[in-house]
Amino acid sequence: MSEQGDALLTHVSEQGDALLAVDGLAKHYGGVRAVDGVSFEVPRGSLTGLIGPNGAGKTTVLGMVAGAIKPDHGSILLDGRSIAGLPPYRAAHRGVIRTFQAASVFPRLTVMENLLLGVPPWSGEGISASLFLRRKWHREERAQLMHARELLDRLDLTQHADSFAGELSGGQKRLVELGRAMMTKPSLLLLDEPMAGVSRTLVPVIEGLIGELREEGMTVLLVEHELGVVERLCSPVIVMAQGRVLIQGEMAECRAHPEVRRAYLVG
Amino acid sequence: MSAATQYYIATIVVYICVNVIGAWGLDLQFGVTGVLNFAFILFQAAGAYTAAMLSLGPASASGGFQHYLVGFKLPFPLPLIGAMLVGGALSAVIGLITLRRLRSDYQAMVMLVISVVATVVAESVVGLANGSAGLSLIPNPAKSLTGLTLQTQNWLFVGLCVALMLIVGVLMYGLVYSPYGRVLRGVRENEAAVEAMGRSATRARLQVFIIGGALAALSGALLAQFIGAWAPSEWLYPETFVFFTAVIVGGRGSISGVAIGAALVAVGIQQAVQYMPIGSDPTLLAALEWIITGLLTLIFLWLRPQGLLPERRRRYLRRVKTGFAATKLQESAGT
Amino acid sequence: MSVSDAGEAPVFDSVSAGYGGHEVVHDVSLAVGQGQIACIVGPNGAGKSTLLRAITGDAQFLGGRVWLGGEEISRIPSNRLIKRGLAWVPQVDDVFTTLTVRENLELGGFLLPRKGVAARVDELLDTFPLLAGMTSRVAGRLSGGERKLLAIARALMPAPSALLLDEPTAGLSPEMTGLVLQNQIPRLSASGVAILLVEQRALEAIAVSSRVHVMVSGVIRASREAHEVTDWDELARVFLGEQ
Amino acid sequence: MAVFISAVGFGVVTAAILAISAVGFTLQFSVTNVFNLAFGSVMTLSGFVAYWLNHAGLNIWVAMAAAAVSGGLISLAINEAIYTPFIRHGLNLFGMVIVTISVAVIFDHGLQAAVGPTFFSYTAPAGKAFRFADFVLTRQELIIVGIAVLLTILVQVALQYTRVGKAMRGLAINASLARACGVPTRGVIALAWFVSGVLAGVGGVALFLDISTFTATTGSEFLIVIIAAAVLGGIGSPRGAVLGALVVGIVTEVGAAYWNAELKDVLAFGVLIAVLLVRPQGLFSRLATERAIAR
Repeated sequence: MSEQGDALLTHVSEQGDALLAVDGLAKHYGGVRAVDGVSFEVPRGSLTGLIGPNGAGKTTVLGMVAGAIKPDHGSILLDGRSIAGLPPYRAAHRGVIRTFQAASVFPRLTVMENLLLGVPPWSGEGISASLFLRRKWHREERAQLMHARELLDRLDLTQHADSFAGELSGGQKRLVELGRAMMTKPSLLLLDEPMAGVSRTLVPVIEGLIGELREEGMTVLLVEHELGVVERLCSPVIVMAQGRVLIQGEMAECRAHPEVRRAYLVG
Repeated sequence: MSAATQYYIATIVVYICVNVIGAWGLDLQFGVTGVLNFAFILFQAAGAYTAAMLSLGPASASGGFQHYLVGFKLPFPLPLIGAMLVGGALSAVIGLITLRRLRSDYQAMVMLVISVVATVVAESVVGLANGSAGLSLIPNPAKSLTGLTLQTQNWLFVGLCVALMLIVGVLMYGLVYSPYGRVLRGVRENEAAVEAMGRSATRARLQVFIIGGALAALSGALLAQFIGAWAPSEWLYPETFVFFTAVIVGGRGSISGVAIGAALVAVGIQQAVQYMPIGSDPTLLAALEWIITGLLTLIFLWLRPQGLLPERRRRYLRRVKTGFAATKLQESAGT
Repeated sequence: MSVSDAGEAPVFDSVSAGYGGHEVVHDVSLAVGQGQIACIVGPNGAGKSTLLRAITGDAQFLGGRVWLGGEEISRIPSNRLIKRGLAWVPQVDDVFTTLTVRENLELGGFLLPRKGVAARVDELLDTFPLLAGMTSRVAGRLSGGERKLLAIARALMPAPSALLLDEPTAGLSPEMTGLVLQNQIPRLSASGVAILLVEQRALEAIAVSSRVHVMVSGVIRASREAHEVTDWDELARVFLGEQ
Repeated sequence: MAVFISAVGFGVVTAAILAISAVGFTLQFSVTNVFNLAFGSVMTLSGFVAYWLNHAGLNIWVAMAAAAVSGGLISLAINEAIYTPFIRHGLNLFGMVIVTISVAVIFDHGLQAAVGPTFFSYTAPAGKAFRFADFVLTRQELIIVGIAVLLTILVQVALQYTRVGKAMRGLAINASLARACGVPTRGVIALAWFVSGVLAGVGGVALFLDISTFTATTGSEFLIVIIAAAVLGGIGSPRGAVLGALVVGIVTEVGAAYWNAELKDVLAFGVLIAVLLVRPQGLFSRLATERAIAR
């Protein structure tokens, strides 16, 4: 790790409570500065909100943290270790798990299988292990199945366990996606507009679920445009506009802040 | 049974085994993982040539009537094993180039081109594998056993093919019905999500590319040993299409379905055409086989894209329901 | 609100719209007067763009009717809308990137009589002098603001009676936003085009509009004359999700 | 030097034939997004139409014109009867590739069943030989080059300057915006299929004249080289297809002159694969970078 990285590491450990520390993150597309020097921290065990008007660069930030987008500049430290530029699957190995803006399930896999793909890669996934250690992975899978079953009960999806995920409604797909992410027991969960495309009856269900995750101590970074939801769930809240961070604080503070009001009304 | 009938039946069984093994290789790539390999037949050819060169002995010993590279006279399982290794290695090279560097739409085109290039190279570089005349007198391992009748030797080879097909089948079940197989199907369904869940889609694609290539090579090796000859006309690029049809008709991702599809399409159509009352003009018969293959693909894609025996839905609910109670009991007893 | 009131201009009568059968916009009714600008403002994800996209066939039309010039235009194929006088500028993919500026305009005038195209292109280049100097430049190479002006000019080629603008200032610099919103759009409406403007930059949009509709969660929360909207705090509260 | 120049001369003829077909292939692909592997079959079928007319006593160039029309009609018919229904049926890009291969296989072998496996050739004298520096071209070859130049320029001019040509380019890059301009997309797509078929027809007859004997599968065998030229130029760009054809044509003939005539295709494909590894969007394409071909 570079000297700069070490310096940041000490900085972070002094603070002691930031799980994710993003510093000077930037991404340009052609001449457009989608993200233009963003720095913020996500405290361990917090449900941090990331909000801002359209085109503020929230999803791009999320993509960079998850490894789907390579940043042009800046550092991303998870627990003091750099994850910037890792491919998505390597970021996932470090415990950074994301959901997508459009619910992203495996349509021709059953709901249960969708959840099982959330289990961190285990021994049964090697070619030789899948052939020669069937007993071993069967045993492991049994335990995972129990865990998945509990989650399905919690998500009220048990009766759909053997349905193809592609057959479900938009909101149920969202629940499957969330359940899959929960199966991984992530150290940092990135949620990108988890209420988008969800019917009005399921919105409170998902809100409740995310609230429970916070109660259980999971660290979550939530991008959401329904600010009522953000107010009820998130603390702190980071406000972005035009590729930059405007302010970080409690929702009520952010809302009262004239710059935030301006950003929302002026764009 | 007359000797001719016996030979006929043996031939059919060998052809079925060979095509089923090959179709499984393609199914692992296309049906299970969603990799479109339009150069598939190339790997079958690689296996056939390798098996031939590893058993024919040095080219110089043949009195110069055929020219080819290397040339060993290895005993029984080694030519087959060598064929699979070469098929897998060639897949690794081509896979590394195409699967990693190119967008998926170009992958298909480049594979097609590679397949054609390979045929042209094999035809024109005579020193490689005897040019367009191809290799002949490829030894059949069963026929090297002395003191047996020709028919017994034939049946021995049939037994070998059936045994190998069964072994490959068991391995296919092992791979596909496992957490590994689930990852492969995940790559087919949603690459971004599979990566977000911590699995490398490129790695999975490359792996099935190599395994599929090795299976294609095995099928080619057996075929070459059975016929005793192998030439570029056996593996023109449209032949890949026959395997695609077998997989589509049988049922993408379904192991038993694809076996049935391979038997029906790769062997069944040919046999059916033989018995049609349209004379025995070999061109007409071959043309008819192709037409039926093409029509069958269109009909299945339209009416039954999931195939004759669709991929089985993996059901867990009942297992979990019963198992759940039992485990709970154990847990509470343990603590 | 009745159909006859609006004359030539578009009228939305309890329109519902969404994607994949899932309703995002519920029961929206509004009208745009001839030669006027109506704007729909509201926070992210309120369904503003979905409403426009339902008419242009990019989202699903799930209920209600849309009228233009006394004729119903809901559910007609999108390539016939321009024949009825309705033009639109999408938020993204708003120009033909590999075509030149002139070709973009010419294609915008696809339905004009052949002889009239060149003259109409010249007219629009007069209206948008910024574009006049770059007629042979490829549209994909324009800056964001130039590109948006081209998109608007392209939509105006067949002299439509109504124009739908979907967030025309998204991604533009403040100067270009000023040029588009305060300069060009009012001039267009003065020439008699009815404009329905969807904007996130609420303040600037309201400043140029005659009527304002505030949309939240897929429904129109309030409809006012623009000059009546003075309580910015109230608006900010709506945008920032306070109840 | 003399060898080189005469090889370039052959290369130009090959490039001319390739260019006609490659422009047709790439034009249709960029407008409709169907990777049509039955293009070679359209070439062959129209080539046979010309053959029958030619042997009925018609001049080969008149027969070529007839082949052009029939190529256009066959192409249009395949799209209307098979491809469009399959797309409406919800088949994706790769499913469509399999459909087009099926169609190619059915057509080629259907034709083969009808005409047999024999070789055919037109009755058309190669004509007087003309000498340019070190390369010699027959009258026939000159006419083919002329037709190729004429047709590719015609296509280019039509795309550049006519109303429908602009609509076609607009449709290829942004279909929804083209509809917003009032472009009747169905009609323009049908036209693209027709034009592509016309070029396939002319390209097929030119090819068969050049190689002098052909069978029921010659068009499909040659298709890979056409695809190589189109992909090399950057698929979706007619101008790129012409340049790609020139590169492929000249590289193959020069390679054949100096190296091994049998291996000339290998050389062309080698160039293609090398280019794709360095520049996956092709040499000259603007379009391919702007537009995701796969969905």
